[in-house]
Amino acid sequence: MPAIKNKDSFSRKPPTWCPGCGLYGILEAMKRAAVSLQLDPASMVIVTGIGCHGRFPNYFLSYGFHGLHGRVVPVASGIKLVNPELKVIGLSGDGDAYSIGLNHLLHAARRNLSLLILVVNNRVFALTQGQASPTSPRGFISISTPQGKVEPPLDGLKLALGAGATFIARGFSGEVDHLAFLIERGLNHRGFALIDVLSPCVTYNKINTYDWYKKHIEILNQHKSMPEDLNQAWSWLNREDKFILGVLYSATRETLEEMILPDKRKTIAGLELRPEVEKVMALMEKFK
Amino acid sequence: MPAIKNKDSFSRKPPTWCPGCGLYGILEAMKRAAVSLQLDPASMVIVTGIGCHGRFPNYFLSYGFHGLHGRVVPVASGIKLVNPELKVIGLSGDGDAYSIGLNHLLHAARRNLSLLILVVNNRVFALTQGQASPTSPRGFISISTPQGKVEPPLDGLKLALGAGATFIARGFSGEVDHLAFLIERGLNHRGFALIDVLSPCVTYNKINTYDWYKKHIEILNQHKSMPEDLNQAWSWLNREDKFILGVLYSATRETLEEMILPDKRKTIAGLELRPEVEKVMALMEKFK
Amino acid sequence: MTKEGGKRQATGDISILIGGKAGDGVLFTGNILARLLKRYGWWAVTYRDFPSNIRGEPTRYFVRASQERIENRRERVDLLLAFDCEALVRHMPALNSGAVILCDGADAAILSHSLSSEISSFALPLRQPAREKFGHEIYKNMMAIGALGYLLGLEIRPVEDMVRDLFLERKGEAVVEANLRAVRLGYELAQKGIPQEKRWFLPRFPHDSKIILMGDEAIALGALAAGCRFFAAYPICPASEIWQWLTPRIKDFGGVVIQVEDELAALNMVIGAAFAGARAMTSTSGPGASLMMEAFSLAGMAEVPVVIAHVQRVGPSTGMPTKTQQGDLLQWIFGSHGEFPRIVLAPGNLEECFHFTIDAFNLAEKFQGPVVILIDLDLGQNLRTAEFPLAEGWTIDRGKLLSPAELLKIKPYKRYEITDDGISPRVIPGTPEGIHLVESVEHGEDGLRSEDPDIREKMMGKRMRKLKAIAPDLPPPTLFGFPEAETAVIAVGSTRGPILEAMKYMEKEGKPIKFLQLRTLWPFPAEVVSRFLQKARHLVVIENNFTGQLLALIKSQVIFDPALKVEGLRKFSPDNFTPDEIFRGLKEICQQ
Amino acid sequence: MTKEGGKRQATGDISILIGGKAGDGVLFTGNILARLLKRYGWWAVTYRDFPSNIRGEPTRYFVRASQERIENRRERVDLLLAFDCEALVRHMPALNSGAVILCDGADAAILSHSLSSEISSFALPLRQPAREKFGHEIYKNMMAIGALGYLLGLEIRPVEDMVRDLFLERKGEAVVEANLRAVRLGYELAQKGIPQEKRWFLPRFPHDSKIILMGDEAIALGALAAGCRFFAAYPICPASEIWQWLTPRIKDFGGVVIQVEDELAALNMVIGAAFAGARAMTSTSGPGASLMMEAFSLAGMAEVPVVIAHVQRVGPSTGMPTKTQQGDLLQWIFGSHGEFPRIVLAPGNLEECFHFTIDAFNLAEKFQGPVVILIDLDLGQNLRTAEFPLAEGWTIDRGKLLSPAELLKIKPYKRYEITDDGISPRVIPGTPEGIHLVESVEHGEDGLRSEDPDIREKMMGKRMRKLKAIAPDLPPPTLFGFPEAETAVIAVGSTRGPILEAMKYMEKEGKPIKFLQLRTLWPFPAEVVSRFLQKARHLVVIENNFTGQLLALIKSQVIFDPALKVEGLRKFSPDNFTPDEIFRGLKEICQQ
Ligand SMILES: Cc1ncc(C[n+]2csc(CCOP(=O)(O)OP(=O)(O)O)c2C)c(N)n1
Ligand SMILES: Cc1ncc(C[n+]2csc(CCOP(=O)(O)OP(=O)(O)O)c2C)c(N)n1
Ligand code: SF4
Ligand code: SF4
Ligand SMILES: [Mg+2]
Ligand SMILES: [Mg+2]
Repeated sequence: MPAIKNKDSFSRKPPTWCPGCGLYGILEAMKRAAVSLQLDPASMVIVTGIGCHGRFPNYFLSYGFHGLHGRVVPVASGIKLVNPELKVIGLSGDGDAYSIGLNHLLHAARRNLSLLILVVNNRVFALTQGQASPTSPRGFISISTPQGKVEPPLDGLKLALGAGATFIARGFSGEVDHLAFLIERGLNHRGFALIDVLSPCVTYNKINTYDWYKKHIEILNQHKSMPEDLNQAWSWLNREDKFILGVLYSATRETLEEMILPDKRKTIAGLELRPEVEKVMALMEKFK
Repeated sequence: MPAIKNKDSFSRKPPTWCPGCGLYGILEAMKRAAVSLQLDPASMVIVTGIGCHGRFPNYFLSYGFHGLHGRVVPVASGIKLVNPELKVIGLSGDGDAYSIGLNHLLHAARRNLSLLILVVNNRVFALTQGQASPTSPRGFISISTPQGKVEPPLDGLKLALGAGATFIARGFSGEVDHLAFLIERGLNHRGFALIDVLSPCVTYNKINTYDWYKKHIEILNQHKSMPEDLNQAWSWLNREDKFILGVLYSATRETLEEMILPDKRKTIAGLELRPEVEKVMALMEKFK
Repeated sequence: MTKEGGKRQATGDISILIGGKAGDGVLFTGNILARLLKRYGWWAVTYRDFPSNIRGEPTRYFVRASQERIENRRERVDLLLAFDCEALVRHMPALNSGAVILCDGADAAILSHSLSSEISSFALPLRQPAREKFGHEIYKNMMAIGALGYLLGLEIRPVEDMVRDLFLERKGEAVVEANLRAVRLGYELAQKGIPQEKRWFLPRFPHDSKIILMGDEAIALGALAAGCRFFAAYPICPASEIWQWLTPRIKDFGGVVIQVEDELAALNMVIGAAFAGARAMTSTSGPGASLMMEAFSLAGMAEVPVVIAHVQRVGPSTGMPTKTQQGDLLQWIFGSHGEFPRIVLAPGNLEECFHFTIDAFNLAEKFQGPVVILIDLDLGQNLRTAEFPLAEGWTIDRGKLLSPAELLKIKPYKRYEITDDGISPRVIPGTPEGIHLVESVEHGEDGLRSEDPDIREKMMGKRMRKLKAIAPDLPPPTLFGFPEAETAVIAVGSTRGPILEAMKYMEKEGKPIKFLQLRTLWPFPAEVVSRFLQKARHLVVIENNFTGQLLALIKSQVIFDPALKVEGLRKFSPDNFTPDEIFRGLKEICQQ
Repeated sequence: MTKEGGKRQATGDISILIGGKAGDGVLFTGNILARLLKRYGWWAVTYRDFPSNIRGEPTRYFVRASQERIENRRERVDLLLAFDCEALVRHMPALNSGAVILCDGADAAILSHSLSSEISSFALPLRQPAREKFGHEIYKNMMAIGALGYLLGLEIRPVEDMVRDLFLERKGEAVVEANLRAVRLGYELAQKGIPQEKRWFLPRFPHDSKIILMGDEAIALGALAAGCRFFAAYPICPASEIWQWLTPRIKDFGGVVIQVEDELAALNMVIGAAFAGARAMTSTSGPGASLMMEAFSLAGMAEVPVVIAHVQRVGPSTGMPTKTQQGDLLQWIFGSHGEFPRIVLAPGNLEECFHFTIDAFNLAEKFQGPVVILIDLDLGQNLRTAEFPLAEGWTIDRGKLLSPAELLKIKPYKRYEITDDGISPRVIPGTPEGIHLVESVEHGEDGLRSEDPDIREKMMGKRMRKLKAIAPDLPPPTLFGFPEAETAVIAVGSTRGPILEAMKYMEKEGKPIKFLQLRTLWPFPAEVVSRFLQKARHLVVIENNFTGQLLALIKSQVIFDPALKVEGLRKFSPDNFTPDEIFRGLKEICQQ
């Protein structure tokens, strides 16, 4: 019988993020969710991009893949497709997921492969020292926008909804319990799940602070049923005064792995490989 | 006084697309729009991607740039930013714009740079001989999906709407007049304009034929006012029975070129370059 | 080819050219003809020359068949089938004396006046009768096959079998019937118009020991044989054939092919799948290869075994997507950022395509990194005849991949353990007690990021050492010809065939040659090449590109004797080398 | 450095090390110190060693100043400012005899017991007083400057001016005042704890003829000077400084900088802008460079003049983003698919960064294609002192860019006209009568797609010929040292400085060296290198990487005399070369 998991079961080493960084809240929420679902660290894989968020697997104990900037989703997809028994979590940044990596995100949403993608949306390129990101607010002053950012912020959730994601949610790293709830839901979702996590960067984003968010979020009360209404989700996402936090849309449709994998009982990763001489020879015969 | 332009003013050489290809309709519509607006071919630049659509500038007379697969939008953006006086049109394919090039498209929408992007949506990768594209219908049988495509089709317009495009429209290459009308509107739009053109590929898409479309389109009657309602657009885009044709959303907000270019009267491309020794020396002084 | 009396002299080698426009079914017709000739027990090869345009532009397709093994078309042809008069005119210069032309077109007869008396031309109506009799132009292709069958003196039975094989399963009996009638009609039309003495009568041999296929298909077969069970790719000419062939077939092996949004996704997804334990692969060509450069470096750093097939086409940039070139030889060797171990294999024929793909997977898992299979369009997309089977028994070696039981003996498990051979035991995610981190950032043995200079040096050393460890497993160069010859040829890939043929012609002229076919481009087999060059006086590097990339590579790795005369024989026009060209080139060089 | 009586002997060369943790303001403190020393009329250089992590991990920062021009840090230092005791311990091995340590930390005194008697250590409370007196730890940096000022015997006036320059404009008088008080407090604390005889007294010289800046900034300045008016980029270490410096300044020149979604967009956008007539540029590093490979080939094929600055960091893959390396030397030369003309310039100091950037734009427009400026993090991000101005007067040459009037004389206008030098007159869109197509596919003179083999050959020839035409304009290699020396060194980029310094030491030991600094990496200056090697007996190629990329490049382009002894002096740990290391390396090699 496997030992009962507690939060320490998921600790690798102490984080070196700036004190106060929103990533601490996300780490905590992820641990709570993992404990609550009694996940086995060896059955989880966390794929991260490049950015402050990318260090996550250094601190959270599970299998980890720290890949390229913007390519969290394809790496995670490859893992999931060959081993759907793994819980595959992609942890990305607003730069990683919504600037360089946006294309992959939306195609994964369309495919409805069962991945949980968490975007640590600190609304800035932190690791590269503070440039504006697609989600930075208008007027945001940064080293790359000394006169203030001119374009309106991008909302990854709106795009994922349009692309056909079957689960979209928004959390806040200052609301750890709520976030843990969202992560649990996301982990249990059959299909593609995207959680955008508003997360303060205390070093490079002096606008979207914990205090600022407290004034600009509204948390849905939804411990019972999940909303499955595209129009409702769309209107929540178009609210200009507040960020609506919670599961904004959740639906079921056949997942990619259900549709394309040849064998429900065997993972590709678990196949025992043999030369299969006869089968290959039979195919070769066809060229006679 | 410049000569009056007629359709021949925009002809380079006869197309070699397959007889019956939807691209003929688009070529015709583009010429009609150009004539109707009395554009000067020398003031237009058409940027295309790789695909059957990419040959467009071989047949339409104007400045042309046939670049890389999926990179229509950045090339067009570079041109427009250094010379906003040009009419810059990006002509892309469903593979080009929505598969490999989707990221650029959405970021351009967010920036609201005044480009007209036309996506020749034949719902197949034609030039590479018929693989399914992101917009191919579910169940589409092709060389890459011999058992039928499993994912639902992607709608680029939904995504562009979510990304903040200020003009989105859908046309059909079998409705040349209507398409010419959309192109005219798009060319006159201040900001980012995307037109998705449903376009039969008679060689590789045997499902979405002219006849099929005739049964599956509904054309909005809108010669007067343009719709500026996000929710209306969203619900048109979510219609499952029909493709709604017309301008689905049109709004104004400041364009990128208005916001970031230093001088409204002078284009960057038109600057006369001098060594500017004094100004550079003055900057160098600052390092003393 | 000369004629004698009422019948042609027996020939052991015949070249046929089919010309027309894209959309005419030139490819289809040629493919059937090549397969037919193979079923006649001949060694058939093809050469496709198609525009990158779906319809309307000129295309040509060579089919050559010989009683001896051949790998490439010859320059001149004995038989031309022209789907229009334009093709007739275009291809006249390629005709051998004694050649026969069949042309669908009213002006064919007129045009034939301008021909030399050694060449005969016949009008062969195809389109019109096809439309009239079968309601669709498409039947002209089968009629053409019938006419060619008449002219080559083929028996009807194998032709009929072929038609059945082609259509019965997917289209049913009615379509088979119509096509058979079309074949017969073509035969009859030819019979009516063409006198007996213009015919060849190709003898029939047993064919069961041979197969006919493309290099792309041989690679796909190799992938299945190697245990490749995950393939992600984005369409691109001329590499799509690999995964498109696999798509309906890999299921039977428990695997999956996925078409993804772009090449960045393709290689990253393959890396994810390989990390998770699958044998995984992607394929691409020039522009896509450039897009894969970033993830290539990731595979090297993270030490993930992946296989990438690159089928070269004409560059730069979009270039000529449907034409062949060896213009990307150095990209995988010196391209990408940073320094990491990589292996580049370069098959030169179908057997090697198959075999090296199996090698690639074994090597990738044994040295834990990216392996590239580099061919070109010529080898990838043209049909060639090979011995059946392409190989006889092969093994799968997963290298230091630990089973859960083996893992339990190691404690603590370190993914990037520093070992003598540089290769660290690997464990796949999901394995209890094997938890680890795979990193794109420089890291210590435990996979945790490290910026310690000492660790950096050790890790670079560890990674690069792997290439030494794997060296004995790499396909060595093959030596052909006369080891004592003064003229030494080095080449790689698809030029192997035409070089071997040209060497025969050189031998006949009393000019012995030695030829080293490189089969692993990286790590470079410097010692073998040095030894090969020791007594040579003349080095000719033959390659299908402009700048002489192979020569530059050789020079960068081997110090030449300054007395060695070094020459490049290159071609960068959009066609492959013919044996004839190489023969002429070598003769000229040897005369200097 | 030795001391004598109550006062240190005058020194002409001093090295200071600041150690602490990321977030401590080590960079800020060091930068100010370096600028101060420069304002003292000294040649100051810095070396930053930072983790790729925002806070908490160890960092170090070298400042060296000399009365003679220098380009690099030395290995050992005379003065260590440690923001914590960990830094003290870590850096003790780097101390010269006679060195002084200042350490913020209670254990500093205890730790100092373990020091040799030649080294003295003083506790310097910084954090606590900063917090107490100014309410924020950040003031510790200015206090440190004060303390260092005391120890180096600096006058207070230049320090105060510096503070004013830093803060007045952006933060106002109050902030200036607080910072001045912090400086004074630091000075006083040092004065209290450190005896006079431990102080240096650096003489002050006029400094107006010098400036201090990073290579990235010199490139940005060069870009403005060259008429660059469009810059698109994606953030990446260590190249972002280039465009971030430009962002607020380019407006004054009528231009714009845009941060885009990724590197694919960056180069493609720059290509669009350049096609449309702007001088346009992007910058990147390893991973981004790999992503640009596809568009690089497009610029070559479409013949669009673009400039790309690549600032190398440690690879492979994400590697070590904040550390230096010369690991991408071959990427732009042999990377990408297909064959096209390209130019790779490699500046070796600040003046060259500035100058070659201007050259790059002129070359790009003259030969109509991509030009790469390749430096490394060491040259790009460290501060160095250079002569003011970096250059004196420069020109802008737009090559064959036709004015509307010139265009009217040509009829019909052909964008890709085949000319003797391969360069075709260019016209920008919008010009009446100049309508044309720019193509990534192989094309004829008119820009229309063509698959004609003859046109293909002509066009390849035309494009490649351009490199010959432009050859006289390329920065030639620079020869240093003793032309008759038997030991020949070849290197490129940032290693120039430490090599020149090491050569002085070698000279003192009676070991003359000659050194060829390559400044254009491609097209390769094969003739000059051959000549340089003619009488050499020993070749040492010095480079900051593992595999010896520069050596491989040289070998690929030049045939060596087999008697030449070839050696590589390489370093691939995450630090730049010091003159000391090169000196040791050369000595050892010369002793063999
Ligand atoms: C291809 C590539 N381009 C650029 C970079 C440099 N880079 C590293 S992290 C980063 C942005 C990080 O922003 P985000 O994803 O929001 O992460 P955060 O640091 O804010 O968590 C960038 C641009 C890179 N590593 N790779
Ligand atoms: C980087 C890259 N990958 C792949 C290709 C091959 N390719 C050429 S056209 C095309 C798809 C074309 O589809 P679409 O954009 O819909 O154009 P269509 O032919 O249907 O007009 C592809 C994948 C390429 N040229 N470049
Ligand atoms: S820089 Fe910002 S995102 Fe990065 S660790 Fe610090 S607070 Fe967190
Ligand atoms: S293949 Fe399809 S898209 Fe291409 S030209 Fe033919 S019909 Fe048009
Ligand atoms: Mg961020
Ligand atoms: Mg398409």
